[in-house]
Amino acid sequence: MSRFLIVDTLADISSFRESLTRSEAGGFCSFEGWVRHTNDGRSVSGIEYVAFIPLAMSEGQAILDETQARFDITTSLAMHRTGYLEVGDIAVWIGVAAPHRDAAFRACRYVIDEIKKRVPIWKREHYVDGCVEWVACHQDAESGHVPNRMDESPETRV
Amino acid sequence: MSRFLIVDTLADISSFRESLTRSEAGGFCSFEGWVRHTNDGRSVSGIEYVAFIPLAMSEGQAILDETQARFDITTSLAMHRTGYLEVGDIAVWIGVAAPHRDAAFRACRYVIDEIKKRVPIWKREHYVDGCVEWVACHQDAESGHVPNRMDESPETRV
Amino acid sequence: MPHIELEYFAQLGDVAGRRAETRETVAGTAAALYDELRKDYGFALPSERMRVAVNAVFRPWDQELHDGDHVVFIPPVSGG
Amino acid sequence: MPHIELEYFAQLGDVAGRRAETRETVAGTAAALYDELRKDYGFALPSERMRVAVNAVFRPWDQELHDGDHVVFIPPVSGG
Repeated sequence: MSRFLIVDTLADISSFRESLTRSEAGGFCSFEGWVRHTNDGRSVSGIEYVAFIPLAMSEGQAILDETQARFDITTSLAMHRTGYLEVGDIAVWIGVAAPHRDAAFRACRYVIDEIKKRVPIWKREHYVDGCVEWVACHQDAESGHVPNRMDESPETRV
Repeated sequence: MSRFLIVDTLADISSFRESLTRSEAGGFCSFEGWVRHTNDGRSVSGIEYVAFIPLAMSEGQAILDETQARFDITTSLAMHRTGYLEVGDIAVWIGVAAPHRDAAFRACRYVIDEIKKRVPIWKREHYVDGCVEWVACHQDAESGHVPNRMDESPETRV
Repeated sequence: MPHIELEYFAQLGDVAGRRAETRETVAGTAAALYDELRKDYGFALPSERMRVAVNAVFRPWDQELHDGDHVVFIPPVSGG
Repeated sequence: MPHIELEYFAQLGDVAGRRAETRETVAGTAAALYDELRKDYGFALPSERMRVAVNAVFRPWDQELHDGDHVVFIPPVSGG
């Protein structure tokens, strides 16, 4: 069963967490990405996430498999939302259970970092002023060059 | 209000998490310490936690205040259980909300590391074979010397 | 000529004005096909900033294309 | 002689055979009081491995003690 889930409705994170409980695990680290109310000083009303679903699922699962091989963890699960999310909604959830806390923290961090680098999901921010923009690349269509901010992805914000 | 809680009954972690939601936070990291079923190969039936409560509360709150000053975070909360816990029960819960994920992860890690170093709480493991032992120091009473394992606290296990 | 199934995500969809198309093309590789699309639609992103997936698997730019292949050009991702 | 309120946690309570006591003592500092207790109860832990709290605040070992002070010697903690 895939442990990387792409979900288009409000996610029940209690059940995700519950599914990771193991009697051999002593530490559990989770990370959530929430929709913030501002980006670069502009008021955000919501964010729309679009995924290339088959590749996002296989790449997400590959990340979790790498994580299992690389860190001394018991189990892990990740969920990414698609669709329109409002401020405060959960865009991404990651949970890692491990015998010891160091592996739990480092593995959880690895999963979110890799998701942001590799999983084909894109977000479009809806601003209170009515503008709608693809986050990482909206400057390109206008200027024809690749801005630094794409490299650093400050807009991904978490 | 204190954001470091000492609780002697099963904790409602959903409400802890809920209390940390902020529209300016984009990342949320939480850590849970769970009672494991083994320690050094011996089967554990449960763990009893005892706290010197007034000092544990003030030291715990001091850790959270330091964390707020040291990292760019929005808010944090921590809970530690006392009393008898069974395998799988949550001994400690920490949640940190921050604008960006790096601070959320690092602050959450700082809080659990400092709790383990400084907060006057002790645990006594109950083994399936009927033995009951204070975790960090049970060798001292027998041998009169301070074993290395007390420095490294491998028994704290997460 | 081979027929290629294309899907467009994020700003590529906006610029192309469509989410998907079936295209007849003589482009023999993913790289050649992307060059063709840049000319047709004016995509700003150079291939160095992109990745390409053929039949939902990441592939190198010199991947040969065959009739019926499903191709997605992947602009920088922004999930999480 | 001053009366000191003592509470014992973890292995100290087991070794002393009690959780608390009120003790008349001539010990003028926390360090002197701990030495006295080690002699009486045989506590194994040297003060270098311990901390001391007076009236529920961490204090240095040379902290002077006064009548009615509440003193807790803190063995290595194991919470979390």
